[in-house]
This record gives sequence, structure tokens and C-alpha cells, in this order.
Amino acid sequence: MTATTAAPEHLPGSGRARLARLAQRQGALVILVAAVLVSTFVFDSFGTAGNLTNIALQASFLAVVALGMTFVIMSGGIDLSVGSVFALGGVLAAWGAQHGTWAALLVPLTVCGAIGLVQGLVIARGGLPPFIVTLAGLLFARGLLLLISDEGATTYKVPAGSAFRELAQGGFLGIGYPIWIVLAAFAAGGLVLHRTSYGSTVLAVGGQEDAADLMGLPVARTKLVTYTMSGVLAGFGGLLMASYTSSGVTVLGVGMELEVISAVVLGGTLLTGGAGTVLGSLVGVLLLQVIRNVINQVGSLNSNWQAVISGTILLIVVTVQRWLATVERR
Amino acid sequence: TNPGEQDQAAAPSGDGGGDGQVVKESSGEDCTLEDYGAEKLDLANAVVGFSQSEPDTAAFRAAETKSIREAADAAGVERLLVTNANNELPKQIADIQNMLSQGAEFLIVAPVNSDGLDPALDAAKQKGVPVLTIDRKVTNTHCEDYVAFLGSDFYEQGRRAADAMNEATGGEAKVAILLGSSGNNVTDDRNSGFKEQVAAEYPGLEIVAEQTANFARDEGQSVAEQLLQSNPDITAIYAHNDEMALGAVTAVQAAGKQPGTDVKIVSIDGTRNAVQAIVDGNINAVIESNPRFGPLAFETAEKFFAGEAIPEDVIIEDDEYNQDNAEAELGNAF
Amino acid sequence: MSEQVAAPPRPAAPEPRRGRRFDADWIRRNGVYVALVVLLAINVVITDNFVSEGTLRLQLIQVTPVLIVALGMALVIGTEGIDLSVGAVMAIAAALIPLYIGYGTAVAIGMAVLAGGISGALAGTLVGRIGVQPIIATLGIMVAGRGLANLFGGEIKSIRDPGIVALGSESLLGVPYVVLIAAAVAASVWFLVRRSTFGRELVAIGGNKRAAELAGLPVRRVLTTTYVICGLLAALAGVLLAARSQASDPTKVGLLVELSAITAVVIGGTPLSGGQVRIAGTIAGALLMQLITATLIFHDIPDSTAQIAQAVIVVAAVYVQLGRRKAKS
Amino acid sequence: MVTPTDTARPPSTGTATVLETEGVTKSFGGVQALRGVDFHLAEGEIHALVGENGAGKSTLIKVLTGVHRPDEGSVRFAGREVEFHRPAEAQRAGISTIYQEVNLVPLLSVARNIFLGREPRTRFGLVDTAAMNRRAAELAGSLGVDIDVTEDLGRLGLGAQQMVALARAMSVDSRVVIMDEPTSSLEAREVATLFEVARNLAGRGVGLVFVSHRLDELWELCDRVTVLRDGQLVHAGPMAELDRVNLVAHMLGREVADVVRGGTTEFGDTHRRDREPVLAVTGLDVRKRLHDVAFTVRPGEVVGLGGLLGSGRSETVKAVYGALPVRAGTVSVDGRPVRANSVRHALRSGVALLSEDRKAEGIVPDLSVRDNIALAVLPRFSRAGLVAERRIDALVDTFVRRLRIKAAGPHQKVRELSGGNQQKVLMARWLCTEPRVFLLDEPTRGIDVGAKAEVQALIDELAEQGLAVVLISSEMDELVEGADRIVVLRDGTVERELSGELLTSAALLAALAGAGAGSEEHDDE
Ligand SMILES: Nc1ncnc2c1ncn2[C@@H]1O[C@H](COP(=O)(O)OP(=O)(O)OP(=O)(O)O)[C@@H](O)[C@H]1O
Ligand SMILES: Nc1ncnc2c1ncn2[C@@H]1O[C@H](COP(=O)(O)OP(=O)(O)OP(=O)(O)O)[C@@H](O)[C@H]1O
Ligand SMILES: [Mg+2]
Ligand SMILES: [Mg+2]
Repeated sequence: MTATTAAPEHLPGSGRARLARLAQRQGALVILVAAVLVSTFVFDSFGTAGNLTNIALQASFLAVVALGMTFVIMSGGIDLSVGSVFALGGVLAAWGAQHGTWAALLVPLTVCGAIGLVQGLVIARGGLPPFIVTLAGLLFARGLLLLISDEGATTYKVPAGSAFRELAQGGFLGIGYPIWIVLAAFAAGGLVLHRTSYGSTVLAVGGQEDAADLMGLPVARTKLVTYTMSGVLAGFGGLLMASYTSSGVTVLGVGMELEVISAVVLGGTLLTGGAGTVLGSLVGVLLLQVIRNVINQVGSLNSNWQAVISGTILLIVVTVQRWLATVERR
Repeated sequence: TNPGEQDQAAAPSGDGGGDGQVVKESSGEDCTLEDYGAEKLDLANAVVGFSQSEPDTAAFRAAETKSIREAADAAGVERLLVTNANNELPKQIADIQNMLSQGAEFLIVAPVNSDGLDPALDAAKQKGVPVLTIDRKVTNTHCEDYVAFLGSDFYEQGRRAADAMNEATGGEAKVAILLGSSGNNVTDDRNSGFKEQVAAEYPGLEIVAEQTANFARDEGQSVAEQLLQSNPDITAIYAHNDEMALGAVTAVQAAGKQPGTDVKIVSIDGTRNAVQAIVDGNINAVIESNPRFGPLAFETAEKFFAGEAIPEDVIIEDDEYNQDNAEAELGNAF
Repeated sequence: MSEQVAAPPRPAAPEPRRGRRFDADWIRRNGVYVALVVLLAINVVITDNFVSEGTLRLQLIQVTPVLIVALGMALVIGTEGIDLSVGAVMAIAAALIPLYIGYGTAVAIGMAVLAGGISGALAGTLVGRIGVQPIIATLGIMVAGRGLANLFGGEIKSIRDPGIVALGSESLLGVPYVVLIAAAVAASVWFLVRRSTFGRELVAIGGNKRAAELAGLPVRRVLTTTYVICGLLAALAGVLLAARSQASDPTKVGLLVELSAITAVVIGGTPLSGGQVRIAGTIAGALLMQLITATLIFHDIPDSTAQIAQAVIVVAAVYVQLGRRKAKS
Repeated sequence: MVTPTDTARPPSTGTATVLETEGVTKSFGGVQALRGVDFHLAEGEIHALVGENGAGKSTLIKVLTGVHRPDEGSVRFAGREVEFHRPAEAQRAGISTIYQEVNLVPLLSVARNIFLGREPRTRFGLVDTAAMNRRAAELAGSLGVDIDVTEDLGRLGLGAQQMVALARAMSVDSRVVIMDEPTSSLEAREVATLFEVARNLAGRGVGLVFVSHRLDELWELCDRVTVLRDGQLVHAGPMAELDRVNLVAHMLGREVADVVRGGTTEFGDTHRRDREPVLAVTGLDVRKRLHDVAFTVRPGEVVGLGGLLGSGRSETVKAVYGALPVRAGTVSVDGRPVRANSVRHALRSGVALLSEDRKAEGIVPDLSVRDNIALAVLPRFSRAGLVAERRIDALVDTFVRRLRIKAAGPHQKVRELSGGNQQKVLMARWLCTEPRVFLLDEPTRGIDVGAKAEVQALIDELAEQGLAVVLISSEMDELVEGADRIVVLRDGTVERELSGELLTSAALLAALAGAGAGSEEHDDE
């Protein structure tokens, strides 16, 4: 098979090869572009500026979390706790907002960062499997959340006048701050990955941990930083959500970890670690959001069908992606 | 307990009637079209959106959605958009925003959660689209963010469950409570209502255990099994919804006891299975919840657009099933 | 030179299985059993009505679904894979029973289990032949599968069929059927791993896929089969759960069971990196999880505290098992 | 062995000891790897560390560099007693090491691998990618490997990877450089380069530890030698004072008399090659790597594949074995065509491949010696889906004895075996399959003289029994003496074929030089 079939239309040899290479590296991007183009034609209410900015805004909360997850997965680990930590971050932010904007920002970031740090410690120094440690983290964060909201009975509201609301509800040039934040964060993430030794160490640890160790790289410290960042970012995502919804919703983030993971993996990051791109994860998040939005465009579609369809689409996407990846090699 | 069980709240209630609901009381100050600052709208040939909160596999949700659809047809709306948030608040926000961008002119919302719908409600406000919330009240500003709340008083349901429990047990019992999922308003109200009523009125009812079973039947069963094992002297079980109660029935049987007699069981909802269980003598009483909001909702909407004043809270009549009426009322269960 | 070959003193027990000395290493290898015994002992002391045939029997009954799923999961993890779809498969199986119960108990169960096989085959094909990453492949199946289950099942249905009810509630010589079935499954999976060619190939593939390919092992077939087995077992678990609760609730059955199952497997000492499968450990792991839950309920711990406690205990248990093992090199 | 520059080595200023151990003991659950080893390395000296497989060389190195902690004994570096807890600490102290199995990250680019952890920075503290790639390219160039440094390391052949590891070790200035079998899959040309590098370092006063099973290299390069046997120090002294025979005697712990033998390898003379070719390869074509490769092998014939690093030898045999997607070409055994791209079919038609990369493509580290050996015959040795344990035990037993595999027992995990013994295990795995055609990619890589002799003898013996052998070896002598014909590859095509009286090191060198002429390289006269 040649890349032609993957390409929207026929291309000359060289362009075909280039496309194949692009497709191989950014299969998700190709699919995203295709998906957006198609649905713009099919559903007239899809392409509207309003809808697109909605998609972007809704994607931004997931994206922030996905950024942290990307590094965790590239380091050969996984972080199942993000969903609960996200919710916890939101509740803490709303609680903090009672005591001023700074509290609303610092309290969640500190606590969630601490949770990440502890997980990192247990994983890096204790040598426990990330899957289990962060699964425990998931339980722990959720439990903590219930504790501070007395079994979820109280929901803290962000005070009406609070500047904290602006963070997610305000915008610049008609585009919500969260979107700007995400763009900035991912730009920074890309820089960290490609232009710092921490970045390459993450990849090395994920690719060949024992080798990384023998090469004298700071394996443990790298993991510490990575899981701490994941905690901070998950908390930050929750914080944004709290500002967006003006309240510390206690029922958020259930099953979010899986959504984030699939976004990252869709983005072409190897779950076994060692390879991946930051941009890919952003694309992955957008892809999921677009799929969801499109399914809604279909109108009053039974929620079960929605599940069936989005699951199937996910499978088709990864299959196509997989196939694209093999194109160049033959 | 597993992390983050999906939550499946039940909701407000009226009489067991297979048709619309009966308003019990209306409270809060009124809201009119002008106060709200919305345009007049003829529901016939209008685009109406309904945002359901939870999967339609729950009997309650299925009935709710169904009745909205039927009422919409009856009112002859041009197009009814229905979305289901699958219990995810962000998805419900997205759903509502999507329906607005698809041109919805009036919204009926069954909120996933009392707090946090602000972005969606703001979007509606900007487009001048009135929002009617059913079965769960939002904490936002009345007559600005939403027109009114149709539903029942979960706290009241809890209190009446306590009364029913007192009835069933004759005032003397060791009670185990099967909680709904944590962090959910329905769970909180139904629990505090029950406990405060017990504390106030029924000293003979001793609450020996409260464990969450996440509104699910099989969890209700396994939790009840464990509780009955660890303290065999439990003589009554209060479940926050019918599913957990039905699970408890199986558990009691498995423990070699007779549900309904050895261990009294009271729950809230009024699903057909539960009412049948009353008939079979396995459950003692069910505080009913009526999901059929359709007629009342559209009636309220029509009044509103006709310029009439709508009160903040439209609380509907709560009925009760017990050995006396179950047989007869079975047909009204959903 | 042959005496040189004989030179290094033969260690007492090179095989990790037989460790006589009761040292740190021994504890590590048997950590899960130690933890299990400790928790049992604690309960005997602090929990009233714990030491009763009824209580223990109850734990055995309640653990069966997770245990059966965990056994299948252990195989998948042995291939360096993971299967998130098990919960959804349980739901599908449970949902199919009321649909086909009209044709008789056997047919209903047959269809349910068959569905599990099909979903497993799909996962196996995606992973084994197309080469999709297991977690994402099975995640897709999980999402779609849950939706399908709801479509098949619709609202929760009670199951009155005597056969099914008996399966869930009756026992043979005092041992509940469900427990007997779980035991049988455990035994056969153990046999599969220890004695069969398939088991050897599976472990080898998990240990070094490339090498297994070059050794001419039927990698694709083994992978596919593994996921099929996992699917079948998940479906069986769904059937048993439905039989026990005499109802099928597609939205709730098997929710998050994948996490419990994986935890049981890992606590049992099977590394997620594949190449090893520990059946006894998995069983103990499942029992441990069950006992933790029970203990928390026995003492009426509120949800918040319960979740935190669970988190701590799980980490502690795994730490005893695998902690500071990094000095491998 | 060829020496590009036979300049007399700088007189080892071996006065100040820079790195030494005292009574170091290390055991791994039952297995005594080291027993009270004293080891002294002086500044500016190149110190050979030799011993048969499993003697404890790598373990000693790992103790020196903080991978393992010694059970007893002490390590002194630069006069101070040290206790490295992590390789990182040893590196920071100034010891850079090339470990036995290439330990780099396949998924990262060559350049990144070389500079991991100490990348050149821009003034903003960010990694200066341009500079990094440039310097990496310079380094690679100076080592005579022309590779695209932005390419993933994993795409390189093992030889190239070893050179990258060398480049990394060179790119830091350290007081001690340790190389554990750095030449095991290097070509004569690269070996020469490596020696130059080593001598330069020594000249600058760096102390080097050099491990190799290619004994000739030792005299060419090293000043002093330390011999280990079964974890014990059996000899230490100047290299020059020891001749080959004595060295081997020390290593094996045998009388000199038993060791004395003619020739450097154990190969007999050419084999009879009467019958029809058993293996026939025509027009083999692998995307970007091989073009129209063709050759035949007759029963009882040993055909060598010659070529420079990256010339496509490994890929040729892999393609024949169906392990690489081939675009065109036919492979037939006994005239019957072998299905392309199907390892299993190749195996069934009697082809076996001993891969050069035992870590990635050979051993299953967590499986026992026994299961690793039996891996390829599992399907054949099982009835009704059950493994025929007894038959396998018997089989394994014979091969463990026949190849003198040194393990605590058939149930020891292969990851715990020494490099050479792992190689033997793989040899055994393939012999179990009773192949008609045996493709050997660096069969004696990293195995000790004794074992090497045995393996070479074994190859001979197999050939005598009518087996068709394809032999890839980066050791000239092995290739020339072992093969009846040599097919010389260049950039993935057959350059020419050497046989009869043309079958000499000189001729091969000439052929390689001609082959190498494409890419610039130092003179191999
Ligand atoms: N991690 C380990 N666990 C158990 N035994 C080990 C381990 N590492 C090495 N050994 C044993 O220690 C002995 C020495 O191994 P080592 O790797 O040092 O030998 P070597 O001299 O490097 O051999 P080679 O020349 O084949 O590399 C061997 O018997 C080996 O089986
Ligand atoms: N100049 C080079 N030196 C080393 N490897 C190279 C070079 N150029 C390309 N390579 C890569 O190294 C790999 C070596 O191919 P292959 O292993 O088949 O050849 P080889 O002669 O066996 O070399 P080696 O001895 O490294 O195995 C090829 O896949 C090729 O991509
Ligand atoms: Mg070694
Ligand atoms: Mg090679």
C-alpha cells in the first residue's frame, strides 16, 4: 500500500513521500484535519466561530492535564490519579477563592503538586509500579476531596466579585484565557522536551531505563519532577474548571484519566515510553473533543449510540494511525 | 468501595399517576417574562432543547426523557433537541452550548449537579434563551439564570422515609443505611432528611451503619450482605433508591432471613420492580418519585411565555407506596 | 576445564519458587500471602462475628467475579498487555442473559460467554495483528462495549429463571456453585500457564516479543488467543454476577472492575512489564482486595476515609511485594 | 589484526595508581561472581582484564562504577576510598564506562545519545541542538563512521552502535575509561580507530581498562594484564611478559601443554563441496538496504559474508530468514522456495539464524536457561498442546554439557548469565532445531577462547555432517580460516566473491578496502 490512499487526493511522488512521513509522525493530525474538514461540510452549525471556540475552550481543561500525562507516559510511566486530582484541585481552588485569588491559585497547586511529589517518591525511590501507585493516588485524592467537602455535601462557590472567575471566564481578542494558557503551556512543554536535558532524560528513562541509569542520568530525580508536574498540571486543570464553573464541583473527573491517556496515545506517544511529541497530545485532545462535538451535531442521538460510535471511531482512528505508521516502511 | 462510581440519582416526585404531576406547593418570589427579559415565544414551531443528566438506562431517566418527548409532540414543537451528559458536568455544559449554537430557543435542563452550570446558563442568558430546570435545583440566581425549578424536595423525601420506617418497624429497630454515591446532592438531602427526622421523632430507631452502595443494585446487595454478617442484629434497612433496596432484598434472603418481616426495608423512587417487591412483601414502603415532568414542564413554559408569573420553586406532590396501596398503584409505577 | 565448569558452588535454590530461608527475599516473594494473613489476623482480633463460616464463605462468594476477571487479566498482563474492556464485557454478558433466557438457561449463558469471546477476538486482532497499543485498543472496546450493553439490556431487568438463580445462590456439598466455578477456572488457568505449550509461548512473548518472533513462535495467534480467553472469563464473571444479584444492570455491572482486577494481579506479584504470570499470587491478591473492602465496611468507615485507607493499604501491600527491588541490574 | 599506526606506545607512566580494589567480593544469591579481587590501574596505562566467560570481568567493572555494591572489600579512586552508589556518581568522579551490552537509547538520535545529560547549551540555558548535532557529526567522523547523527540510534547496526558508545565515552574528559568488550562486533578498521583513540587517551595520562576475548588485540594495545578465573585473581603483570599460551593457560587454569595448538582458530581445512547447493539466494532486495544480493551454499560448505560496518551482512541473513520485509528476490532450500517474510516457514524449511544482537533479538531475560534453549522447538516438542517436559530436559541437558554452558542450573534466569554464556544458550537454542542451513551472525561474539574454540570446532563438525553454514564474523581470521568462500558485500550489494587461493586475509582486506573506497577511510595497508 502507498501513502496515496492516506492522502485526501492524489499527490506526486515526492509530496506523497513527504505526506507519508508527516502522516507517520503526526497521524492524529492528519485525521483531525480530515475530520474537521468533513464535518464543516456536513453540519452547517459545526464550522461556526462560536462552535469552534467552544470546542477549543472545552478541550483546554483536558489539554492541561494531558500535557503532564504526556511527560509521564514518555518516561515509561502512567498517572491514573489525574482525574481525582483534577477534581480535588477544583474544590481546593473554590475553597481558596473565599480567601482571595492568591489562595485560589496557590492552595490547589501546592496540594496537588505535593500529591504528585509523593507518588513520584514512591515510584522513583520505592521502585513500585506507577500503575498501582497512581491508582492508590486516585483513591487518596478522591477520599481527601470527600473529607474536605464533608462527604461531598458542601460545594464551595467562587465569590461573585472574585477576580479568580476572570481566569477562565474572561478572554483576550475574543478568545478565552484558558485557550491562551494551553497554547503557552504546550509551547513551553515542547521547548522543555526538545531543548532541555530534562526532556531528553525523560525520553531516555522511558526508552531504556537501565541504560539511562548506566549512562549516569538522574533517573529518580527525573521521575520525581515528572510526576510532580503531572500533579500540578492536573490540579491546575481543576483550578481552571473551578474558575470556569465558579464552583468546586465534587463529582468531576471520574474516568478522566482514561480519556486523557487515550488523548495522549492518540497523539502518537508510545505507552511503553521513550517516544512521543507534545503537539501530538494537543491534537489528540482536540480530536476527542471534535468527535464528541460531531456526535452532538447529529442531534438527538441516544446516549448509548453516542458511546458505541465514539468507541468505534477511537478504534478506527488508532487502526488507521497504525496503518499510516507502516506506510513509510514498505 | 470503588473510586468514582458513576452516580445515578433519582429525583422529584408527584402522585403515582401515570400522567402529569400534581403541584404540592409553590414558593419563592415570582418571575415573569419581563423580569426575565426574554422574548415571547410560541412553543409550537419553536426549537426546544432538553439536556438530560444521566444515561437513559436508569428507569427514572428513561421515563423522564420519554415524558418530555411526548409532551413536546403534544405541544407541537417544531424540533426537540435531546442530549445526555452521561453524568459529566463538562459534557452537560458543552451539550447546552451546542444546543444553543444549533438554535434552541427554550431549554429544559436536568442538571448533573446543583453547582457549576454557570457557563452554560450564562451562554443561554446571552442568547436570551430561558432555562427551566427540572428534578435538581441549581444554586444560581433565580429569574436571571433560570426561570424556575420543577421538582421535589429530597430532604422531605428523607423525612418521609423515616416516617415510613417508623411505621414499618413500630418505632424499634437497628437501621442500616445504604447511601447513594458520595458527593451527590440527592444522597446528602435524602440522608440528612432521614437522620434529622429520626433524631427528632423516633428515638427507637438506632442507626448502626451507613455505607455507600452508589445507587447500584449489585453493590447494594454485597454491602448489605457484609453489614448483615458483621452485625446480625440489623432489623431494618433504609436505601436511598430502589435499586439498592432490591439488592438488599436478595442479600437478606441470602442471609437466610425474610425481607420485609425479619428485616424491614424502606426506599425511595417507586420503580415497578420495587413496588412489585412491596406486593410480594419483600419491601415495606417506597417513597415515590415521579419522573414524568413533560406535561408540567411544558405547561409551565406556556404560562411563562403567556406572560404569567412563575414561582421560583414548583414542588410537586410526593406520594408513598406501602402494603395498603401497592397492589392498586402498581400500574402507576415507572 | 570441566572441573572449572563445576567450580562455582551450586546455590541452594536458583529457582525463585523454592526459597526455604525466611529472609527479606522470601517475604518479597510471598508478600501478598503475608499481607493476607496479617489482615486476616487483625480482623480475627478486632472484628466481631468475623470468625464465622458465614463471613469467610461470603468473602469467597463476593470475590469470584473480580477473581475470574483477574485470572484472565493475569494472562494478558503476562504478554505485556492490558485489557480495560473486561468491565464492559461483563456488562454485555449480563445484558444478554435476559434477552436469551427465553431459549433456556444454557443458551442464555452460551450467548453471553460467546459475546465475551467475540469482544476478546476483536481486542486480540487489534493488538496481535494490527499492532495497536493494548491500552488504547481495549479502551475503545470498553467505551463502545458499555454503550452496546446498554442498548442490548436497556433498563435494569430482574432475572427470575430458576436455573440462573440456582447458579447464583445454591451450593454443592456446602460449597456455592460460583466458588466451585472460580476454583475450576483458577485450576485450569494455572495448568494452562504451567504445563501447556501455549503458556510457555505466552510468557516468552511477554518477555521478549522480537526474540519470540525470531524463534518462530506463533506470536499473533498466541496474543489473539490470550485476549479471547480474557474476554471469555470476563463474560463468565458477568454471568455469575448477574446470577448472584438475579438482575442485570448494564450501566453498573463491572464498572471499574478492570482496575480492581489489575490491582489484584499486580499485588499478586505479576509485573506489568510482562514475561511472568503468577496465578496463586493473583488469587491471593484478589482475596486481599476483597478483605480490605469487607474490613472497611465491617467497621462502618465513611467513604472518604475508606478510600484513603484503601490507597495506603494497597501501596503498603505492593511495597512489601516489590519494594526496593530496583537493585536488579 | 591490522595496526594502522604501529608507533611505539608512549612508555606507560604507570606510576601513580588511579583506580584500585582491595579484596572485592560479590555474590548474587549463591553465585560467587568475585572472590577477594585486588585490581590496580595506573595512570596512563592500558590495562587488559581477561578471563573466560563468567570469570567476573563485567561484575568487577560494575563494582568499580557503582552499579553493584561489593559485599566485601574496598574501592579506591585517585587515592581516596570511594563508595559509588550510582553509576552517575562514578561518572561525575571521572570514570567513564562502555558497558558490555551496548547501553544506549535506541529511540533517541545518535547525537542525543552521545550528549545525553551534558548537552551543549545556548546562552538561554537551552540545549543547542545545532551545536550538538555538529559536534556529534565531528565525533562520528573522527571515528570514521559516516552516519546521520540525527537518525535514531536503533536503526544502526550493532557495530555502529558500539562506535557511538565509544564516541560518548570520549566526549567527556575523564581520568579513567573502562571498555567492556568494545570491539566484540567491530570491523578491523573500526578496531584500529578505537586503538588509536585509546592510545591517545593513555598518552594524556588517562587510565584505561580493556576487556576483550580477541586475545591478539591485548598484546597490540595493553601494557598490563589482570586475569580472573571464577571470580578469583589468578595473574597480574606486564602484558609483554606473557605469551598467548601462558595467558590461555591462566584463563582456563590448565597446563600449558594442554593448551598448545596450531593456528589461531579451531577451523579445519576446507570441506568437501560436491553436492547441489542447499541454500540458493537470488535477487534479494530490501528497501533502502539490499539490492540484488545473490549467493548459494552447498551442504557441508561454510560461506562467509564479508563487509564493512553497515554493509548489510546482518540484513542479508535476516532477509534470508524472513525477518525483514523483502521487496524482491527468492530464497530456496533444497530447491524448494521459502516463503518470503515468514520466519516460521523459514524455520520449517530448516533455516536457523543466530542473531548478532543477543540482547534485543536473542535471549528472553526472565526465562530460565532451559526455557530459552527450548524456545524454538516448543511447538515441535509438545503433544496435544502440552510440553513434553522430559524430552526437553534431556535435550537441554545434552546441550548445556556439550557447549559447557556455565549456569547455576537449568533453572537460573538467563539475565543472570555472563554475556558469553548467554551466547552459548542461543547457540544451543538453534542447534536444537537441527537446521539444514545455519546463518551465524557473529557467532563467537563475546565468548572466551575456550568456548570460541569449541564453537568453531562445532561449526566445523556441523559442516562435516552436511550442514550448510553462512558465517558473519568481524574477526578476519575467523572469517578467512572458517569459510570456504567469502561473499564480500558493499552498501547492500555483492561486491565480489573470494575463494580458493584468493581466500586470504590480504585479499579480503583488499576487497574491503575497495569496498570502503566509497566512504573515506584510513589506509588499511
Ligand atoms: N545479576 C546477576 N545475578 C546473578 N548472577 C550474576 C549476575 N550478574 C553476573 N552473575 C554471575 O556472575 C558471574 C560473572 O559474570 P560476569 O558477567 O562478570 O562474567 P564476565 O567475566 O563478564 O563474562 P563474559 O566474558 O561472558 O562477559 C557469572 O557466573 C554470572 O552468572
Ligand atoms: N556507516 C555506517 N556504519 C554503521 N552502520 C550503518 C552505516 N550506515 C548505515 N548503517 C546502519 O547500520 C545497519 C547495519 O546494517 P547491517 O547490520 O546489516 O550491516 P552489518 O555489515 O551487519 O553491520 P554491523 O556489523 O553493524 O551489523 C544498517 O541497518 C544501516 O542502517
Ligand atoms: Mg562480561
Ligand atoms: Mg552485523
